[in-house]
Amino acid sequence: MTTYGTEPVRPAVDTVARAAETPDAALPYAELGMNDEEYARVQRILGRRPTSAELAIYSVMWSEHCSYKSSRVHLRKFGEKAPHSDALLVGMGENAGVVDVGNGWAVTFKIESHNHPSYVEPYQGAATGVGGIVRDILSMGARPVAVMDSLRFGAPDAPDTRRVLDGVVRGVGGYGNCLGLPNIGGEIVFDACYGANPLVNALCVGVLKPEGIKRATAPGPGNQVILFGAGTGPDGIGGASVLASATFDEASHQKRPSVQVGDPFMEKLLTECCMEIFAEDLVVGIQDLGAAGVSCATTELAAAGTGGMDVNLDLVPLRDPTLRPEEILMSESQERMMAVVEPAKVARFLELCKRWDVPATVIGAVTDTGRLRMTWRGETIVDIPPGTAADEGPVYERPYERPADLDQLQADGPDRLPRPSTPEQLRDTVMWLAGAPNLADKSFVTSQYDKYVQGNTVLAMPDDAGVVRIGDGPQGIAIATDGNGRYARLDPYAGAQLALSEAYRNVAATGARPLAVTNCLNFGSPEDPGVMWQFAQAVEGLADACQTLGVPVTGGNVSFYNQTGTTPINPTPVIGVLGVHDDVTRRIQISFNVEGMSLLLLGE
Amino acid sequence: MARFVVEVMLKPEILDSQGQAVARALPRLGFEGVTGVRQGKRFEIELEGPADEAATERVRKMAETLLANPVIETFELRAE
Amino acid sequence: MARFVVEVMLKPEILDSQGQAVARALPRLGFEGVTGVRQGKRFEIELEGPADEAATERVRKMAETLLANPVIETFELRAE
Amino acid sequence: MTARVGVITFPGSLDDRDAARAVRLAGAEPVPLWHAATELREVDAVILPGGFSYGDYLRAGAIARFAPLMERLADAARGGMPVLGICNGFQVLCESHLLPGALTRNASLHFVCRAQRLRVENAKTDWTRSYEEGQEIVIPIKNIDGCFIADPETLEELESSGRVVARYVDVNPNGSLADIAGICNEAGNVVGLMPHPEHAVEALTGPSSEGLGFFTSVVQRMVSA
Ligand SMILES: Nc1ncnc2c1ncn2[C@@H]1O[C@H](COP(=O)(O)OP(=O)(O)O)[C@@H](O)[C@H]1O
Repeated sequence: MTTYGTEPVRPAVDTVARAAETPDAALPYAELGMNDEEYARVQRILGRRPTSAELAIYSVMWSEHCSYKSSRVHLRKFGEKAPHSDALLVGMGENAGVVDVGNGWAVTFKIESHNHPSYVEPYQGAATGVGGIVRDILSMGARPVAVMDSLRFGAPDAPDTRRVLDGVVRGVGGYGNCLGLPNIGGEIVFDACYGANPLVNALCVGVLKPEGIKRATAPGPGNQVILFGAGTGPDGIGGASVLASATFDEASHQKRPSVQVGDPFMEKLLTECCMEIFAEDLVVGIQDLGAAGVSCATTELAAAGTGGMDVNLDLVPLRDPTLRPEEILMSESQERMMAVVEPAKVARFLELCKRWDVPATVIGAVTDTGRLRMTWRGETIVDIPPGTAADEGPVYERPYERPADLDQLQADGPDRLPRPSTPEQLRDTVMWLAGAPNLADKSFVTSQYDKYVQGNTVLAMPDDAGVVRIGDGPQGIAIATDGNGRYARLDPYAGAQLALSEAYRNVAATGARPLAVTNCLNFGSPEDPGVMWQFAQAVEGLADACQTLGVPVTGGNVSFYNQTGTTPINPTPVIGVLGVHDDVTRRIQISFNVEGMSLLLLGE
Repeated sequence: MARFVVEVMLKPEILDSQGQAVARALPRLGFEGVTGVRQGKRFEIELEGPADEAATERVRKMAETLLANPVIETFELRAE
Repeated sequence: MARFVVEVMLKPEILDSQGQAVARALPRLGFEGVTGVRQGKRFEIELEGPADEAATERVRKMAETLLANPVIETFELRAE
Repeated sequence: MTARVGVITFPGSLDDRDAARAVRLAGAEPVPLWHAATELREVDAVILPGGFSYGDYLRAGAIARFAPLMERLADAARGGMPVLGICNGFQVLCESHLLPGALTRNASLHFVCRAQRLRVENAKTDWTRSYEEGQEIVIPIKNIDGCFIADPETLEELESSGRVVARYVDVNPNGSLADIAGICNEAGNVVGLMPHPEHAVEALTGPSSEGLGFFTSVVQRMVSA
């Protein structure tokens, strides 16, 4: 059949062959957030210029968000100073760390940020933040059992705070409630420094049997690569590099970047479907699709496995048939996972997906070529060593320097403040404190979160830590998150330690034994030496304190570029501590609920 | 009195999970041949005064600031 | 291909808490003179085949059985 | 013989395992039922659990109502089988017209989760006979579409025939007409309840264990039947 001009005119596909023939063709690497040196590195790795699809992969995988290029040299301290722990089954470097809590149970937990998206579109930003961390936990082989959220907003009376707070809280609740995950705690802090940079850090905890741990790896040539969950659409394209890694300025707000939209119902189906897939031991590797979507999942799985993978991008189910391969690779559509399945088990895998109404498609296979190859419309458009994108991104030793204003700030101590001296003034001070938004009752937020679902919540708001029962009990776990940007601004080393010790105390105060630490490090631009100094100090402080307390860091997340213009937020390390209860019936509540008990004050 | 209708729909590139849920349910109820469902919102707004240019402008402003979320939605408006 | 729009509104006697919330928010945003807001749903439905009588009938059935709850809602439908 | 109480899982059901736990604690045998099945597996009673079936997209309960199993359930319910719809289950029962009225968006437009005081108004239904009429209990409520509405005739009919099963006390959390938290059909075998008794079956994890009565009620009925 001949068609005359009915086909939309589309730019030709940039194939590997074409890239070799046209070494000088210009690609928009700068717009994708890549600098000249990084681009030159890609060319050296490939021995030619990258195709546009390959550039898409490298640009997202080497973004700050995915590659940790500015933080990596510092984060190593967590490993170097990690105290020995027999309980640690999976440490840093996987989707989430796993700790053995005894009696045949293991627990995995992690906290992650979704700050910038939550400012642009608070509901969806927060919702997809919860969705993302839940899939991280799911991909470890665990059943997610609870979530927490640590939030920072601008001044309570600032005009934009209402929009952001309302949307974020609805988003956290809307997604978590629909997923059936009890929200067992978190924080809400107001401070003008977060006005245009709200922080939305979401934590998820899951429970599994140690023998059921899953990993993000694609071993075994011939094994099938299955993409399952939601279809791929134009969500957050470029988000990983534009939204999460670029300084938030007026221009990017104007651009209204395409945001990710969540579908918690699909994630619930995905969860139950995964539970049945895991129970029948149907996967050899699994990875969630978060920022950098298919690029991230394919390169990471391949790099951690036999090393090669062939993918046919035409097979990726699309919500929007006009998507280009580069867009398919960068799409951040939510509620997707990628599994590696032995050929003999594929039929059963697809059957379980069907039972749960979860679309699933075989899109490729593991190879032993050492190359990640992708085709589209019959042409090879990607041919790279996957490790170079997944693990060998640039590493920067960014310059750092103690902020010049710090001495002055530290000198401005509390002794300069007036002290209440009369009973009247004392009364006023107490009333003022009780009414301060940062101390006031937070139930207008927490009442929007389901804390009862799953029937295992032993403690939640307003207790110091959330406690959930695991298995049929009496065993359980306790988790608390804490962070104080004002302390950290004055002294990031001590501030990180204070955050850790607060979370540690909160967990211990319920009667639990603290076991492991996760953290979300929210900072300004790493290109600002003052911010970089704050970051280095905070990491050092946290690593030292973990060593002293004997609890390892099992995972976490770094969020940079939280700043407006050149003004960064207060450095805000948010620390989560996990503890274990041998018998949750012996948990301690914050309320004085038995008459006649003595009240003791410990410490100085 | 002026009466306006504002119709708010998700931008076409934004995932419409509600519309999709309806689309998936229809064949199960015996309705075949449905190729797409999008779900949006509809507002009926009554204003004092005539349905003139100025009123239309005011409703447009309301739609922009409150009724629609310009990040993910578009709207259309008309006097009834 | 046939394209239909189904508009579902709460019956007038049913409390429309979403519409009321909008009505209450508008004066706070500086929009005075709004005397009423009702919020409903709008569906855009695409069907295979022509937009004939039979298609209209099918969409009407969809609206009656699924898209609207006759206990609290009414609907209108039209081909586009 | 222990009573067999079915718990239906729809896509998006959340409190199905909790309902099963409550059934077990009440001394009965929970039987999982799959929405797409066509058999009720010889159960003596059925619970439609809470959650967000089909994401509560369109309207809460609107899509779940058409599940294959619902047809069987409707027949069984009309035949006198005890059926309890909790939260989303209540919404499904209203959408199926097994119970009158509808559940709409909370007046506050917010999701609300709280320990809620209720008064049991009718202690004669299959699901409330373990309680005394007028007894007050505290059990969790957690929903965003929990505002019960009905036209004036239906409301009058519910009130005059004693079909309001439970009412909110102290606070009306969602704006429900006449503080209605739960209703039943004429025969008293089909009950819909917005709050969650299955989350108040152990003092350790709930605000009380006062929800257990709903589950012991149906067991009692089986024994006495
Ligand atoms: N602040 C941190 N502390 C400890 N580990 C971290 C930190 N930030 C990142 N990590 C670890 O680095 C790895 C990569 O993180 P991330 O990119 O967030 O995972 P994912 O690929 O799931 O998005 C993870 O194992 C994570 O736990």
